[in-house]
Amino acid sequence: MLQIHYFAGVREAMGREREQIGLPPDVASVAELIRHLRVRDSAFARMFAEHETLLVAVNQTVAGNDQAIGNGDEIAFFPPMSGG
Amino acid sequence: MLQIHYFAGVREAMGREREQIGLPPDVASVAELIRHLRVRDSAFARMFAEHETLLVAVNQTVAGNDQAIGNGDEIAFFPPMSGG
Amino acid sequence: MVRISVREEDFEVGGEYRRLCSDAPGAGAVVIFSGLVRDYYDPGGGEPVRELRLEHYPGMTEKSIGEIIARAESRWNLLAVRVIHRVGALRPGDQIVFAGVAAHHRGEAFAAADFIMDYLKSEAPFWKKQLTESGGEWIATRHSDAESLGRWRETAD
Amino acid sequence: MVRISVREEDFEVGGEYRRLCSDAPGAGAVVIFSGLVRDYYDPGGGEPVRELRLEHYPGMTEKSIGEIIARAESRWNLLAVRVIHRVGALRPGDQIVFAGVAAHHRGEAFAAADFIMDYLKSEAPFWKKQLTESGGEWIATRHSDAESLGRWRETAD
Repeated sequence: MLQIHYFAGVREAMGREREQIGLPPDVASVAELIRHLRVRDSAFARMFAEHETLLVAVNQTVAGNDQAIGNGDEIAFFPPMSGG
Repeated sequence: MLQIHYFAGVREAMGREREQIGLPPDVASVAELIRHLRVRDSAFARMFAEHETLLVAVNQTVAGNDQAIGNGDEIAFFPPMSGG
Repeated sequence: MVRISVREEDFEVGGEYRRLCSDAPGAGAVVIFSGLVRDYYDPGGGEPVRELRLEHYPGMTEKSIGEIIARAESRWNLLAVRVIHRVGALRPGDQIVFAGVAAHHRGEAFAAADFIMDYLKSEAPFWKKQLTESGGEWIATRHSDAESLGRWRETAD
Repeated sequence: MVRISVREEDFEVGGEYRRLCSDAPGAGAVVIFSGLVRDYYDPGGGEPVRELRLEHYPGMTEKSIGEIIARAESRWNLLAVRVIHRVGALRPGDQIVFAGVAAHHRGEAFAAADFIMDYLKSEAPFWKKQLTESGGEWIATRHSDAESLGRWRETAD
């Protein structure tokens, strides 16, 4: 299982805040999860095309494309932060 | 006339807060006033020897040795500031 | 002593200052930053802001603020730190973020408060959406914020 | 709006903050520095301070603080500035100096408050004498204060 969260403009583009998916057999890294979601889901593909800078967090820490992911992880997609 | 003020350690070494003196005929600059006071007054000479960094203000602005002074000016002697 | 809050509720600067002082006996310097919602933001085309909506990533938010403060504590000798970041719906003039640092000396307190605010703006998962007459728009990180971060990297992290 | 006070009376950070905000409608950032009397000072040989006596040069004090603030205003776009410096007899933990700056943006407010404090310590005519068990001693400018000033000179005055 993967918990996937979407925030801010990414949440709006996806039309949802979060979802749970079974860990796909061909997914062991952030890059592979992104590839999987772009193929599976036209909303994700469109959102990905629109967001020049898409950030990813794995278990609440910002991660690069090579970051390994596994069963039970919490993944989040969001645009650059703009706090303060 | 010159109004002369002393502050902090300089005030303590002089034993007074302020004094008024007639403008001496040989005094037209800060350096000349210091020379005059060192000769006139052993307290000033001792204070001057003890204070490696003595600051001078003419009319409430810190001034160098060359600064011209004249009748009616307010002169102050003090050590480096230590506010805040 | 480090205290972090992420909440809808407003803060009171005087009370937060007094708590920083009592958390840090012997402190010689307290620096406080308070951020207020502005009338307009960069991408809005000069249109006045009616409302600002602050979204965050619960859980990660507190964690990332804690990490930023820990990094500041490893660079400077700090006696107490307080960060409050509001979320939800805010209006121009409302208080949005508070960062307070108590330290022995002035230089440490200024540098740490400045550092914490710089990283808070770019590493803590908050997003601002401004609502104007003509709609809503997400506010991007300002170019000057990215530049500001560069100051700390030059001096080694 | 610039407000300067040199006085024996204490200050209340919360009230001063609220006044800065009302002096500066549209501000996005307020930075406040509050200085407190420490337990010991550099030349005191580690002996605890019983009392700090603040002497100043009435007339020149307000003038020099005004000049420091004017210099800050020529470098940064500031909306409101407040400086309070206490004089007379103070004890460890007492508030001694307040500097507050309101500006549109964070960077301006931090830089200006830091700048004002640096110059206040070295150009405004205040002198501190610490009284300890073994007597009284005038506190000299710290070496780090002189170094701190160098930061502003490098970037042209």
